[in-house]
Amino acid sequence: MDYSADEMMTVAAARALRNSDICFVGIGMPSAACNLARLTHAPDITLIYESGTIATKPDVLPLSIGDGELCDTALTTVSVPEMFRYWLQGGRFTIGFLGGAQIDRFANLNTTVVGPYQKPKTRLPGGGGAPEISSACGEIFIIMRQAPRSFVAKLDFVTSFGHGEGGDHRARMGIATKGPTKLITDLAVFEPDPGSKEMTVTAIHPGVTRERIAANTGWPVRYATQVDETPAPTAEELSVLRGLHARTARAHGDAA
Amino acid sequence: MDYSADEMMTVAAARALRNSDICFVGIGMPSAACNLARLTHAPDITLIYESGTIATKPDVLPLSIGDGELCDTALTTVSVPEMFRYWLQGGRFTIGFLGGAQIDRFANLNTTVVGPYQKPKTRLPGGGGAPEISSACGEIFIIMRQAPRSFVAKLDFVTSFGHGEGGDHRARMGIATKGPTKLITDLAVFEPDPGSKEMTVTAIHPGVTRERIAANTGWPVRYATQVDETPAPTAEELSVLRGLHARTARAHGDAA
Amino acid sequence: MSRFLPLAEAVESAIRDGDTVAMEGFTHLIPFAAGHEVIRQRRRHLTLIRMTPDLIYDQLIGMGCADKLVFSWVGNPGVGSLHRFRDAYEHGWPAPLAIEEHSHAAMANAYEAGAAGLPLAIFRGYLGVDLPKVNPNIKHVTCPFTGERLAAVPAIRPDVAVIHALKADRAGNVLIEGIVGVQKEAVLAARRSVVTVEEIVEDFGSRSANAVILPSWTVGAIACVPGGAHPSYAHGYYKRDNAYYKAWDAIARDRDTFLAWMKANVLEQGPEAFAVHSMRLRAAAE
Amino acid sequence: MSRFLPLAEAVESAIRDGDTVAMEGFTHLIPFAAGHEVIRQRRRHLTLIRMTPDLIYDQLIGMGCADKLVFSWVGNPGVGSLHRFRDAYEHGWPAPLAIEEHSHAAMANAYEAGAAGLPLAIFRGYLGVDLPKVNPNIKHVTCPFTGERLAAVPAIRPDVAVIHALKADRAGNVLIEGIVGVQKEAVLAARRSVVTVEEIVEDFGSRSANAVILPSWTVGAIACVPGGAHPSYAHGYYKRDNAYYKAWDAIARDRDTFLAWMKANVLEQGPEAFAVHSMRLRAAAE
Repeated sequence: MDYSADEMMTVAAARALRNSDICFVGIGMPSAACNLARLTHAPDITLIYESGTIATKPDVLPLSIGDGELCDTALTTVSVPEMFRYWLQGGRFTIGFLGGAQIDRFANLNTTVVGPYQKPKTRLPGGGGAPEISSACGEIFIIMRQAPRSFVAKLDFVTSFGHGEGGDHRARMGIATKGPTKLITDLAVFEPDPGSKEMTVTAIHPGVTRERIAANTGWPVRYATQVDETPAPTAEELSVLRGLHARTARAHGDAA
Repeated sequence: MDYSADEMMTVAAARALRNSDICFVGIGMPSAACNLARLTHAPDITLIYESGTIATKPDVLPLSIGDGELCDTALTTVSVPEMFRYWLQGGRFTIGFLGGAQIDRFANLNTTVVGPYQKPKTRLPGGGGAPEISSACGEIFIIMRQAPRSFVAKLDFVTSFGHGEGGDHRARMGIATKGPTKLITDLAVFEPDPGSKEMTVTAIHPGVTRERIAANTGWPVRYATQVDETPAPTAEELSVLRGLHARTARAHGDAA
Repeated sequence: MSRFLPLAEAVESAIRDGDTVAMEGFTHLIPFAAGHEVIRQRRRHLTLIRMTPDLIYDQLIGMGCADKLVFSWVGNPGVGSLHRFRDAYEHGWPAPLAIEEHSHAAMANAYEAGAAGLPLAIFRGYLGVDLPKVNPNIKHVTCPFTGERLAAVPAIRPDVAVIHALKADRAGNVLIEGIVGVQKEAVLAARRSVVTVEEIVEDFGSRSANAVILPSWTVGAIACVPGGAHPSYAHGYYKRDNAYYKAWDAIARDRDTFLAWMKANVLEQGPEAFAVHSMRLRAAAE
Repeated sequence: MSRFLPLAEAVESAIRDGDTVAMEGFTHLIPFAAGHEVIRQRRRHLTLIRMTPDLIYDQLIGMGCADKLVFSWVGNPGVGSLHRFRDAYEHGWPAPLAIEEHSHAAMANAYEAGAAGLPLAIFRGYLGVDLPKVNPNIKHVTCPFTGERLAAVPAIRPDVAVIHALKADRAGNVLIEGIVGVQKEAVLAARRSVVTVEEIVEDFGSRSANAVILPSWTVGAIACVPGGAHPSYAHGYYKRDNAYYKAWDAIARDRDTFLAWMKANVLEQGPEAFAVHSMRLRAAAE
């Protein structure tokens, strides 16, 4: 069955989630991956959005973090201050699932500016919940398309802290959580090297070459001693994902 | 119409409340006075108990600060942390209505211990909400029966701060609220002297002598230049108050 | 994930000698059934935390379960003193009792900070009063923006929170309604929790979108104990047993009367006794 | 005590040139009708506070109402940039725009602190990131109990809070349900407030004992504007107009297109236009 690189990425990201996870869900690609997991192998996964919707089970993907669908299908909905105080800072999430605009080899993220902060070349949306999600959740999964301008040697701005300068930098910052443990792209899956914490390729998607990964990464890519090939999306994974996107398009009036 | 000293005290206390007041209600005599006001001249007064019940209209007096009656008749009920953070500390009360075990001439209150704190002669309940009610509410009304052991020259323990050592002591503590502006007893009504802030008799209940007040006050009592006689309870005030107490007794199974 | 257990197992699984335990419920939903089970299991050396110790702690203290009490208002509401507390604190019977005393505002903020994963709570409080002179856990921090000096207390992070709630659903989520007090905060602040409920339902059905619910994965053990809050009350189930609160004064005044009452009404009883009380109250209300 | 006023008078009574204004609503209940009225009244030099500026602030900024924006995520959710914001910030059109940038956690805590009457909020945040280097309003305090260094930001205390709610009752109490965001905190933190509502009811009737309600005496002016949150949504009334959010991208890209659209859809319209939108959406949903 034919599939796109984005579909491979979303499927690989969904597979990383466990049925028992309590997941702080970022909008966009993370939301698609989390709901695909819920609709396939992880029916009991707890999905929480920063709008305060707890254990939500949306039938269509939200365009915004606070769509009514999230509240209508939630166990309950709390205020935004409570979400950030009792739930995120309270340390109740096993996973924080983020996207980003720029990433470096230690999985630090920039969603703030391209160029200098005071006079940016491009002003990006900013951090939103990411700075505290990155330090408060048990581990962080990141989903991003690879490209030279997004996978960069040096970030213009550190919006959220991954492994910093690598090694024990998180521990030295007094952060007890694991930080980014998986980076899922349209080409491969990266995991931090146990020692250096540099994000290292542990699986390559079918048909993707190391040359292509190199061409789309702004630093010399490291590979794990054993690199697997990501299993292609199953027919079920694809049909569930496409159904989700189709329902979503209809609901957002794109069809109209 | 015949009435008791307690009835005169409760009626005088109720009269001090305005229809527009937002009142943080202490349990016991303050609760009786506040609800008498609501059932007579101040039908729109907002009564709030520290259990989180906002704009409650109990038909019977609660035995405890969190009786179901308070919640059933409230506009809404918030958590106790929210009550103390958004509502009390948020400065939303015009009046805090308190009782006490011991009071001094500057209307500082002790509800903690008789005797030394570490080895008390009598261990009292403690402050509860009073320490912060006293500083956060716009003004404080206090209702207490007079007796030599409760109206004392020196408190064994300052549970809540009235006018401290008098004068501008509150201002020097950085407290912007007025503090105790009325002390209503079974014998008289006291108000702070504008300068010294010593609680001064401004009205004496019918039939009460200055000798009797002196005999029941542990400091030399000061009188305002003009001292009025408290108007006796009206028939309506007494019948509403007695009806309230009768309903309360039945509800609490005392009749049974 | 919460687990459904019989009360005895629920308490056994969560509460050990020497634990710091917060049994909360602000007049409403006080977890008496769970407290009585702790007494039957003869737990010792507990540090008991509660804003308003109420009868439940008078009973635990009188039976020698506690070494220390952390509180902000200790009494029998509308009735008088807690005689077992005073006997322990003033005369060391049956064992000496240490105290740590706060204001309601301090404890409410400390629970809130515990739920929020903070090490401390800051608030505008204790102005001009004596408690900070006798409680070393009351400190201050200065606002770096305004220079205002604010009171600070450590967050409450109990080993165990014990609460009584209205309902659990089959998935183990817990619903509280009415006077919610600090129960949600206590459970979120604690390492472990025991929740007794009036009933277990298939699901909560139609409800406010903002209902006060503790999700299954934030709760430890759940035991279904109808009437488990008696003589406190459960909103929509049964009223507060005010007569019991008044009768307690005489029972608790005398050591022997107290011990005899506890033997007959707690040690020789089980959770099922609570259903009888609540049914009697419901009947009386009709 | 809240007062019922027509929208124009409500906005006029509360919002003056140079005010610090927080128009909140987290995707849900964004007060577009009130925002449009502010544009029609040609308010100037406002400091606009909002976690997620959204289209409403893109419109206010593009019409030259704002000198400064305080925010934590600035974009058209799921669509892209806010072009009017970027044009103002990057090119000073129609006027230069200063920014103060935070994280969601910081702003949520700052609103909470504002509602709680505190001068600052403390939280565990901004660890290892660059924002504290460029925002002097991010400071730190040290916990006197644990020594932990926590982030601190000033409480948000706006001159005016503007929100859209579901209902007001005749007494002027306001009910919010669903995604409640930081609206309650914004109103409690502000000196003045403008609340638009979908409808005014005799009383709220049967509801959760813990319903999210702003009592009359905490609210300033109330204006009944059915559909007043469009293209945002009102829980139980109408859905989010996602097509509008997507269409906005093209409208806002070009200065002239934007000005023409604002003239036709805002300057030459009144509050009643919102009812039309919401009725269309409700019809489409059936």
